[in-house]
Amino acid sequence: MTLAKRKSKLALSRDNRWRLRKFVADYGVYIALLILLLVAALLTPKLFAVDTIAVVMRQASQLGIVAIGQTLVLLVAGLDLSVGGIFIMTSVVVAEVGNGRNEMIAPAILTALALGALVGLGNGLLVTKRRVPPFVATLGMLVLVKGATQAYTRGVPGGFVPEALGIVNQSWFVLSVPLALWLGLNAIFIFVLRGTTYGRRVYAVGSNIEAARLSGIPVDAIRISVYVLGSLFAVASGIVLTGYVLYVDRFIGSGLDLDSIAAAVVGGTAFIGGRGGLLGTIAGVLIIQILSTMVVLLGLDVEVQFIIKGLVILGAVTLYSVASTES
Amino acid sequence: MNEPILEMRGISKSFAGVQALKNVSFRCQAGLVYGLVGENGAGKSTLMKILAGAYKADAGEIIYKGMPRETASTGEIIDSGISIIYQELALVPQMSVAENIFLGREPRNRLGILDLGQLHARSNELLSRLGVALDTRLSVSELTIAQQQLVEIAKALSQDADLIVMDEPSAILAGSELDQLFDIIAALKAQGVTIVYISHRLEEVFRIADEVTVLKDGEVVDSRPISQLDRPTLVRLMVGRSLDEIFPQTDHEQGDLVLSAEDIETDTILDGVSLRLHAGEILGIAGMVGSGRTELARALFGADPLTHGEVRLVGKSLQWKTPSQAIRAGLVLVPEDRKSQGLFTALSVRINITIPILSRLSRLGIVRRPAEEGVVINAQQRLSIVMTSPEQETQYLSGGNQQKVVLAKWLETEPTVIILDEPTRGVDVGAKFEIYKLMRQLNDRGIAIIMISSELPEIIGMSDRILVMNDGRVAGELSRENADEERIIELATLGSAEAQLA
Amino acid sequence: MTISTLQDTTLDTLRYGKEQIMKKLFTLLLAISLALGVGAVSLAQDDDMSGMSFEFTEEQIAASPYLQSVLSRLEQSYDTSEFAKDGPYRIAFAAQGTSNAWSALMDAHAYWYVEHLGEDVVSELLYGDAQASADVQVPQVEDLLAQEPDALILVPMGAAALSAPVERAMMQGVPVVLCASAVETDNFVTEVGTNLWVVGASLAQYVVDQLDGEGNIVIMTGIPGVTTSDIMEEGADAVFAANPGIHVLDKQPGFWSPADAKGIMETWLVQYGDDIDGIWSGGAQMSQGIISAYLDAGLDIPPIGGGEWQNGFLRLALEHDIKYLAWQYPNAMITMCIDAALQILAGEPTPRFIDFSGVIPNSEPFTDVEGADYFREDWSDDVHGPITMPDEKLEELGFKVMDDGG
Amino acid sequence: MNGLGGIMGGQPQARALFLRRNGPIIMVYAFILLLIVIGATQSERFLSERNLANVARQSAFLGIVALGQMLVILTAGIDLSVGSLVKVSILVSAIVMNGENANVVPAILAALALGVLVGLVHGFLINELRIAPFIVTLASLVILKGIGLTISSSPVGKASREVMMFYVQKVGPLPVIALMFFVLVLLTMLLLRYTVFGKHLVAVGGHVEVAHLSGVPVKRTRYAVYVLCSLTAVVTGLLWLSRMGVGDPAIGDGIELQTITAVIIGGTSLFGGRASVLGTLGGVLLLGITANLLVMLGVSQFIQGLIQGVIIVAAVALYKQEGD
Repeated sequence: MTLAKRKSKLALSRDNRWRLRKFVADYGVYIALLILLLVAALLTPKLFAVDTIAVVMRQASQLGIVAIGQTLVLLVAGLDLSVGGIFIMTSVVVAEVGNGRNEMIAPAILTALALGALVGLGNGLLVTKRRVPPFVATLGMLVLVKGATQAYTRGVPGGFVPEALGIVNQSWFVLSVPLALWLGLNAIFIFVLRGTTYGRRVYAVGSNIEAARLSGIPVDAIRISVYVLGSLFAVASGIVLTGYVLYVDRFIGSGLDLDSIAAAVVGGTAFIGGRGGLLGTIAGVLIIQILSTMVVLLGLDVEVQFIIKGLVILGAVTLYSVASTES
Repeated sequence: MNEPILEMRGISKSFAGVQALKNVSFRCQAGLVYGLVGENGAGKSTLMKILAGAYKADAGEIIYKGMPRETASTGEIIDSGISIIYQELALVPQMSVAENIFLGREPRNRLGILDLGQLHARSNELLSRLGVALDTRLSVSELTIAQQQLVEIAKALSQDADLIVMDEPSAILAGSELDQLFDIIAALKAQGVTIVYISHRLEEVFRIADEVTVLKDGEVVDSRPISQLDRPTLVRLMVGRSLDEIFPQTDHEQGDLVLSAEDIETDTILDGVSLRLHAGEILGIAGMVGSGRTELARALFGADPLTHGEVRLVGKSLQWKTPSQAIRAGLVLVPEDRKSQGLFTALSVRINITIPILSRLSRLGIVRRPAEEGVVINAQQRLSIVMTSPEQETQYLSGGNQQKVVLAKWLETEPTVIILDEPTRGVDVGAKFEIYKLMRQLNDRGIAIIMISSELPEIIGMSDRILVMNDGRVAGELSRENADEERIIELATLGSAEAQLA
Repeated sequence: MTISTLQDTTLDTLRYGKEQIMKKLFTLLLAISLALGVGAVSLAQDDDMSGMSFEFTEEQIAASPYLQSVLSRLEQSYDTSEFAKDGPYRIAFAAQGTSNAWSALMDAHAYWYVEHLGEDVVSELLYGDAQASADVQVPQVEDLLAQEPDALILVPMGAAALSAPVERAMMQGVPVVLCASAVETDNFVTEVGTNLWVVGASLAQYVVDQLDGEGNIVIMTGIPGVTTSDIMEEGADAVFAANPGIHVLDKQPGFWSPADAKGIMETWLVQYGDDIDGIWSGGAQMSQGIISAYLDAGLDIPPIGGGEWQNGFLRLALEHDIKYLAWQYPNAMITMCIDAALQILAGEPTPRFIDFSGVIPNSEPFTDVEGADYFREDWSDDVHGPITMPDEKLEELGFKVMDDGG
Repeated sequence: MNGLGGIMGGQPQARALFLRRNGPIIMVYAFILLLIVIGATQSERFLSERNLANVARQSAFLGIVALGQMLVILTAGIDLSVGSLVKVSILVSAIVMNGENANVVPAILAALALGVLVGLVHGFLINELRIAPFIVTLASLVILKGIGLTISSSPVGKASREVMMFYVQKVGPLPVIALMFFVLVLLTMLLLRYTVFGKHLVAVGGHVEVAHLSGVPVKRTRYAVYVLCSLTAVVTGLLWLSRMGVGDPAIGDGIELQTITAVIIGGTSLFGGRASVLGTLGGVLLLGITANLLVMLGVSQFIQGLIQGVIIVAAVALYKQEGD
């Protein structure tokens, strides 16, 4: 009798703990987003105009798409710093292959995706086969990709971005092409992560690589595939960005690499892998984007944005850290 | 009566809602050897970690040398004269032997600079007191496990401790090394040093202890002088039942040969191991840590590639190179270290259990949720896993339930052979008993089991046959009838050739 | 040699198609060797070279150290006899480097011009690629100086960061020609560029004129902290401050990036919408982003003070009939920098400030009225005019000349 | 030292172990040698005293921070904020100094105080709030950059004449700044080999749990190492001030990645517990000589980035890393 009673009591306290932890992990970032929106309602009501929402969502999509890939890579306890190089490479490829001709858009995109996959493969092989820490492997690839793009273009990307790529700037009220793409990719990959064997394996590899190996999961193949996916999402973001500016830009997407990590981390994806997911990242992306829009709406200096962004990252991880720390 | 050097009163401690220690009191007098015994998970190590300052007790007080001890850092506690030799070796692999021995208390010269001459001289002196010849400049990662254990002991000696806690030092020491250890303990005792000796090898306890304290399920069951105890009494105190009650017996017939390994070798320590396993049989594998037991399991499972020999799963007669091939062929491994190799602690029970059988539960790569939930409910009932929901993360389950989740995960693959590496480590007695029952049930269904264990009663109680490993080789095979602890230890420490000579 | 050697030569290459290039190359070489003196011929009929002329007030000069420096240096000459030596010369060129097309074209002009001058004039062009970063450029200048060049041409990536290296070069006896931007010290021989304060002010004046002195405007600056951007901003601020009818709604940096510029413009558009009557922009790439944001929003585009002769910008502006004033910052000014270095090494007195405006042909500001004359269908978007080297060099560099469109 | 050496195990694989441990260092120096041979044969000025002094001085700028970074990485940490901290310290010291020789000491003190403060904040967040060093210092990178630009987005302050002269001072043929760097290299070697603190760094990085149980003051060690790393950054900031004469916020971005690259190329493990001062010195020199040589040889600017990328990827890929 007493034993049973004690057991149920123990179970209850364990129960509360993991439920609290899970609540913070799953919804903490949404609470933060809600608070941010309340602050915005007081300071910048303009944020809630349909036009503003449309702009915020479209800009968020550019970050959001690459953040999907970054989240996947973080889930297997990785990191991808090479995305910045991929943006530039994509922009150059679209201009060089596309060369102003709309019928060349598809070949241009395919070329960019193929090259992106190659970069991802390089990242994955370095991390799995040579056991290079992801930070260093993807940093090396970043320098390499930038250098290769530079060598190929000899400093000057030739060609033109085909005008039809401007389709990504189309929108119907709030729904723009990038937003649709972002939401669509999120829907697909939320399902992939939750409902498919592949998704399970991604989490398993990130959560405990040795256990995953002993469970018969081809861990190297999973990790390589995730790096390839990460690069492909970077290409997708690069294409949206290129269509956005319709111009080859050497600095295209600068800052989005670190922002994508920040978005995932703020969204609750753990740096050590296996924990978090895309729902959190969506909120992380929105927080970062709304903050930068508010800075413009308030007419604040850009430097303030850096400080706020840093504090938001720290605040979010502190929350997760405190919530997950055992007694 | 003398003043006790140490008195721990009413110590309680819980982890994530699991009570590890309940109102435990423990006292020691100077210059005596105390045996602290109890099954795995009884709370011995937790108690000692509280003593070491590595954990903070939830309740209770510690009086050391007549003074109530306030919370202190591990360094201050070491300085106060308490040193602990941990069960999991507490050495920094990248540092040298000498640096490890004096880690945290490095000798310095007047300028505050590390005195390397002294560091090595004193280390050598300590090691020679242990009768060990070891280059103090070698880094610890280059030592064998037994050598590392000796370094640990040297480290404790270096601390000029008044109280030394040894947490299962004998688990990895063998023969002459063990005799040396007992000599050292005797010498220390003569110098007035108090020793707390944690072990579940009872003969050792009877050999050296003056007083024995028994912990069970986080509570002190009894504490009395060794002279008032005999073996059966002590066993009953530890486990609460007699051995016959713990290890369920069934009559089952040995079936056909299902698994055979011929002269297998890997890049690890394994050196030409052969074995045969029949349906419905439990083959126990005993041996010291580092004898190649775990490596054998990994080799059979395809986790480490074979460099020589072959493994055959009879009936399928195929060779595998990866765990996934082994799993598909019907052979699974429940690894030794649950947390680092078996469990996805951050993931839910549901995901943990279904990971190896996802392809069966999915169509076109999409998991069929109802089928999956069915599996989880089935597993929960079969193994009576205590959890609040299939979505609960496994890190919030108790050790026993975690182990059941790992077992459930592998049982769902419907294997013909299961390798269990230390299946009851860190599991409470109740869960242990359930695991034994489960093993018998599996046997009855014709499933063959290889069980690796450090716990000799478990090996002897459960196995139909016992292979004893030593230095990567099979040192001997014992049948159930002629197996006893002495015989196994002899084989495990001396190896077959020496054992025959002896 | 004087600083105005090559001016007449370039028109032809601009005006004629590539089929004529071989022939033109000869003409070109001939023209260069013959041409002396200033021949500022304009592509368009607009000969008004004073497009950027500007009347400053005393207060404005007093408030701007930059203006004081430029205005005084315009009248000074540097006695370069201490640097006189016989050629051929080894000239170090610390470039902005492989960062954008403007800079790549400047490098191309430099290599072409040195080749064109011949080995007996410049035996070696030592090159440093700063990747548009002061961090990279400071050590690079040291590397270049370690090779003991006869002169240093520097496109400074930071006015402050490069000041001390410039002083050290001068101390070492290496004359320094600053190209396209200034440093904080006065201890250099000469600067080739234009009065950026006036550029900023003229662009602002254009906006003011377009609005008849009344209206709301937004200001998009380049990169805060970069001299070119800061000085232009200073000029713009002075003009807008002098026109009380102009209300500045907001000012944000667009980092000379079309993407950043578009993002900010989108936010402005939802915030102010039709209230924006005019835009001041610190660069053509940002103007592209601004136009793009307007096009997406489907709003009418107000006059923009801040285009450049950049083919992509002109394409957009022509297509959408945008009113703008374009300023110019020709990468071909590097040829003047090399000329200046040669002049110094010849020991001839050298003006302390050399304005390319009116020296390099077609480098004057222009508006949408003349825009069509500058636009080149066969150039890719990235090309910044004017180009004074032959078209082949442009193609060699990888600027795809657009196909016929299939 | 003792006669017992190697009786029990360890010795047979000694050579293999030596190679495994020192392989990256040997490789880096072989690479440097190769570059020197190329430089000496292809450019008459590469081996000139002047250029060598130049390379040595430039190496100090990356090298000093790389030493701090290496110590942090040794404890299985990382410091991404050093670049931003260099930026802020340039601005702070330039403003305090304001061209006055009398203000040199206050300026140095202000910069050092800044370094200590930043290091303590890092230590606090990592120790007490248990946030991963990567995230802590990433946030700090962004925040410090913001603070730097808030202080001033355009050049401010001024170095005193003496401070500017410091940059060109020499002892014999060797620039003082290079000498300073080499002394720091030596001190770091001594620190790791002969001090208790050095051993504690290894212990914390090698096995933090063991270190804790052995009485190593883990938290204090972490505080100290992050403070040290921040101090190397502010010292580099002061050197930049001496180099430029003014506080320019344009400086500093990206230094963190260069230092990490140098440290990793030098064979230090990102997993902690193993570091090599000589290797880090090699990594710094390799990057420095490569940059110098690219300018010296007039290598086409278009392929410079590619060459650097290939060197980094090759260096990290050639040696299979431990851990996982």
